[in-house]
Amino acid sequence: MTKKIIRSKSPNTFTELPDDWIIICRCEEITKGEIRRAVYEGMSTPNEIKRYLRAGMGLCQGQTCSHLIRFIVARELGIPALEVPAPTSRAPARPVEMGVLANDGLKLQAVVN
Amino acid sequence: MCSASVSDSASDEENIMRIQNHPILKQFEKGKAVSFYFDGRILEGFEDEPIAVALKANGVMVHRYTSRDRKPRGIFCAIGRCTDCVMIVDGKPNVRTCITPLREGMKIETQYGVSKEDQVK
Amino acid sequence: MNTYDVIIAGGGVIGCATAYYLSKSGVKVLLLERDEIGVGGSSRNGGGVRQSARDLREMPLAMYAVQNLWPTLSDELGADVEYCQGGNLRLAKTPEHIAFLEKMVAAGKSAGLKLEMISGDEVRRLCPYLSDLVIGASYCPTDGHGNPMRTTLAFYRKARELGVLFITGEEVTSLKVKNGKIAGVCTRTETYYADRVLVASGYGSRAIAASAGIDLPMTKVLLEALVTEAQPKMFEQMLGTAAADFYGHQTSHGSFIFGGSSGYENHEYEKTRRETKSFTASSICRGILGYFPGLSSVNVIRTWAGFVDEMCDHVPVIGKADEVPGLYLACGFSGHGYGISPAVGKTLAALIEKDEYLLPLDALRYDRFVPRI
Amino acid sequence: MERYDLIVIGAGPAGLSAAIEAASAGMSVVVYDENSRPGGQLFKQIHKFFGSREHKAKERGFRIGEKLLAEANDLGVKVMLSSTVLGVYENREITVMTASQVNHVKASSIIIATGASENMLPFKGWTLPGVIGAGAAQTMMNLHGVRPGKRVLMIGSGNVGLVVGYQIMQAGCTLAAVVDASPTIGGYGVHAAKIARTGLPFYTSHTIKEAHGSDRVEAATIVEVDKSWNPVPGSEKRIEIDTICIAVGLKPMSQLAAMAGCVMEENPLKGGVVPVCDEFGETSLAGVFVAGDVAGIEEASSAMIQGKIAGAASALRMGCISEDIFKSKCTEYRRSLEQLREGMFAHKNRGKPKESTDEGFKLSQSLLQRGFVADVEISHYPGVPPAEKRARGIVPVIECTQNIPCDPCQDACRKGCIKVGTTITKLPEIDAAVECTGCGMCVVSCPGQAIFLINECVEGDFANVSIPYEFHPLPNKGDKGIALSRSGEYLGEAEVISVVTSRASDETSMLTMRVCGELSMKARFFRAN
Repeated sequence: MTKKIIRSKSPNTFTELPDDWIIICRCEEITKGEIRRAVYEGMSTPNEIKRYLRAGMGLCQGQTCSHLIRFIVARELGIPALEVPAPTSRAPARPVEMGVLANDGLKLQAVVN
Repeated sequence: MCSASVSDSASDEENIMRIQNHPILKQFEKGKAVSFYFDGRILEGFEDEPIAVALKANGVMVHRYTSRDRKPRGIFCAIGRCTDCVMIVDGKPNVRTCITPLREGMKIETQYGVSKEDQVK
Repeated sequence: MNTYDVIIAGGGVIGCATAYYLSKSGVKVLLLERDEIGVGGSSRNGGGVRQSARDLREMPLAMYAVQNLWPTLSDELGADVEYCQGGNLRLAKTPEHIAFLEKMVAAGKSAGLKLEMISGDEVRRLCPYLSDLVIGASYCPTDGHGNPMRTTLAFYRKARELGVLFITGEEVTSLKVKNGKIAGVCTRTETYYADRVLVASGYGSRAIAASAGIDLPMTKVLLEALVTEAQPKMFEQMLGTAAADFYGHQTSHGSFIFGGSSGYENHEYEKTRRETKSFTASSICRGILGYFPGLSSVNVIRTWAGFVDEMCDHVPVIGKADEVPGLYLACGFSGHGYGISPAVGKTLAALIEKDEYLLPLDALRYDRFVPRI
Repeated sequence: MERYDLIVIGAGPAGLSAAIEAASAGMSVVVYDENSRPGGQLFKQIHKFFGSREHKAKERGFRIGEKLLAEANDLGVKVMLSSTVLGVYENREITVMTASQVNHVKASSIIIATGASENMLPFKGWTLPGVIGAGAAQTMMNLHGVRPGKRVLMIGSGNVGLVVGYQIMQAGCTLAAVVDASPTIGGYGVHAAKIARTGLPFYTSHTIKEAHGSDRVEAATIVEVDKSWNPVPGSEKRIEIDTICIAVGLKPMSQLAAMAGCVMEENPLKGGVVPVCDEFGETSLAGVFVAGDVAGIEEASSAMIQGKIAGAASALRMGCISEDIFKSKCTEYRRSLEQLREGMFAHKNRGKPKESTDEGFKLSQSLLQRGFVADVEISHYPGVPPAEKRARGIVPVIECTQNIPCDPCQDACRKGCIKVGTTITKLPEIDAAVECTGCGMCVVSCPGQAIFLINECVEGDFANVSIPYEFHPLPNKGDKGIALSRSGEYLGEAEVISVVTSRASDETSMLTMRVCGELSMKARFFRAN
């Protein structure tokens, strides 16, 4: 079951950090500062960060950055990283061409139908 | 298959980067020597080794420039996961060069964003 | 302290949009969501912002949204919702398709929509990558597409900034009714009080409304979509087909978002899992490549599935549930709620706050389902 | 639809072991692996494994891989390479892509053995070409024979960082330094020691601040960190290198299990997000098992045993083995597994202060912090014979000072001079009563390269020191050079008096050098002039 999160506007203003411009999501070139700001603006889970910024949504499917994002979200929310859910895993596990998918082993059956 | 030996014509870079005699593994099994094109230049490598390995042996480090910040990228994970090393191979963009085998006459090009030329400039 | 002016059950695009429009006038709103923000149909649709091929009962909402809300939505919310008014092409490959589309075009025109049939060559002038098998299409130049995930989160972000309290991971299990009127909602552990409650929980709305004795005849259908790697800009239209074998668009990021079906969506086993099926992505790809053979070597990088709340007549219920004063319903969007979401949110906000009808909702009443015989 | 009794995803140590176990119970088994070579990471592991004989200790990883593959083939296991499993779906169905063909395959059981992926460390410049994962370095140099760089900086001193750092030197590159933010070296002391004695510095309590360069890495700046991991201003050091190798841990590659719908948990002891599973590796989905690093980060040796357990469980599920046989197999496998899960580096002991060994010997803090045992500390350990014993003739000196699961040394000595006992994490002891023949089998067998032969009874004021040697070029008898200390410092002149490479030693040579007599307990590395 999804963990309960209470979300209301932060009483503080957003503070920038000197290392905010370090790239976290290498594929989509999303920086630590952009992720921190998204958390400040209410994105509270890696899935929401992903949908809002495309961080972790690139060609590599978040294999490099997803755990980095979890740590950043945890630190910004002041909760243990354990409590930040991992982003959803989705097929295909590796990029696959549309033409290859279209010719999958069930194609013949599909044509008959 | 023949064992890797770098011909006299190989670049100095190639002599430095290719391991000639490994204390444990000795010689590396390689396919036949082939030529390929990198941004129009003719380079040498071995058939079936990953494109990225052949480029590395020739001292090529930059595989692409990113879409947003136009920053250089090269080999990072070398096992097909991170997708940092993608290039345009025989006209097709986003090819993971670290797991795509080299073939004779392949045309490898630096990738800019998702395209050949830097369309932003 | 658990008392609010309005409680919204459901943190999808409809709930978040309504929360935003209510918060603009300072209404104290609580929004409860059982999962995260925007995980239902709101993050599982093709992103079409379309008036064409709409049921006429929804048309006022669709046209109002396109004319008055979508063009300025990114500026208003302070976040790019990637709205692109690139037009909508509904493609035909057979004379039967053409006949089907002509009927649809006539209906749209009758509602005042700029909509026309165009030839195969005209289609390829607009989108040169389409196959020669396409012999014609309906074309609505004022339609387009946006990014549904960004839109939902942008509504959420702005509403939160304006003071709406959001609690996620908190499932509304029933409505609290006192003296025949709405008094609040119950979750597994808490009761929250308000004399106005909007239920916008997708298929989950059915169980919630039932707790107040109202049954909404809908079902849930698993729909799947996929996204590709980014490609150079190719076309900006929203695409659909008369055969309904795929739909989608190219995003501003360069990736393609395509949806489609395998044909077995209505017969899901147990209907609980949101996971993709092993064969649907292939089926969608076959659909796409039948129109776009050139996309064959483009990589799919992700697929996903989600339940769509399918109303029995494919048109949502939006508005007051008169028999339980204080209860408002917005559900059963049947897979095409995203495009009208700003208009639905704004209309509901006016209705809930001021009891005013910005747009007519009569045809979308909850009690329209009468026995056939 | 194509159907098997068992689908194994991943042809690494866990996957191949599972397949062998299941196939030997008569099951039809297919193994898919996305790589063009089987063995998972085994083929990049050119070092000798730890453990006991039953764990294939003192064998090099790639040879273990070759053996497992041959065994699987003999049993009729279908090993499909360059075959990427794209998804795991309901009813134990997978989609797999082989050579641009996607197929749907089903099985009664699925064992997910997809291993691990590397953790990463973001810092300024980490996207520059020349910043690579440790796995990338291994892939390039050990699989493809190309050096990852000319001068390499290693970030991370866990076993991966240490082993790969050593392999980088074996590949003929210069290793510039090993950096770790923790105040102590994370991996086995013996792995650190074999790097330290070549003269390489360890920077513990340091982290990387920046990679410099415009189109490729040209240098790095490292910085000291305080106890709260904050950089200490003014402590920056610039190191000229062309490659930065990141080895900051592994995480389970559990995406396929999550995709399949297994109940997942975040478990820091297991290195990340793993499927919840029972003692046989079965997840919340009946018939879907996990084995190896995907179930929790450990070593290849334990992955092999976990694979066997999951393979046996899938066989039981099919009715291919009886409950009794299953129980007796599992008891044996679990005993073997438990042996590997002991010692000061075991998961259960993570975070505990490292002060003394199980036997009560004080641990070398110098080893933990700088990678070498200090001269004054070395005589404390039971593998180091006292001066009286050394004065009588040739003796082994075992500089194994931490409790790690490993015992090949006690099998190596035919005279029974070295004892570890049945608890394989115990420190080896020298039996002072047994006379050493100087055969050197212990020197070349020790996976940690921590055993030396010392002969102080040679003519003149000299001593002979025999060391394990695994670099190219191999020095020849008569070569002159220098002797280096455990910390890699110059000690004095040395002459090679013999170099022995035997078939049994699998490319580890024993190099004997003649040094000044007083250096017998100090000289631990030879460098040719």
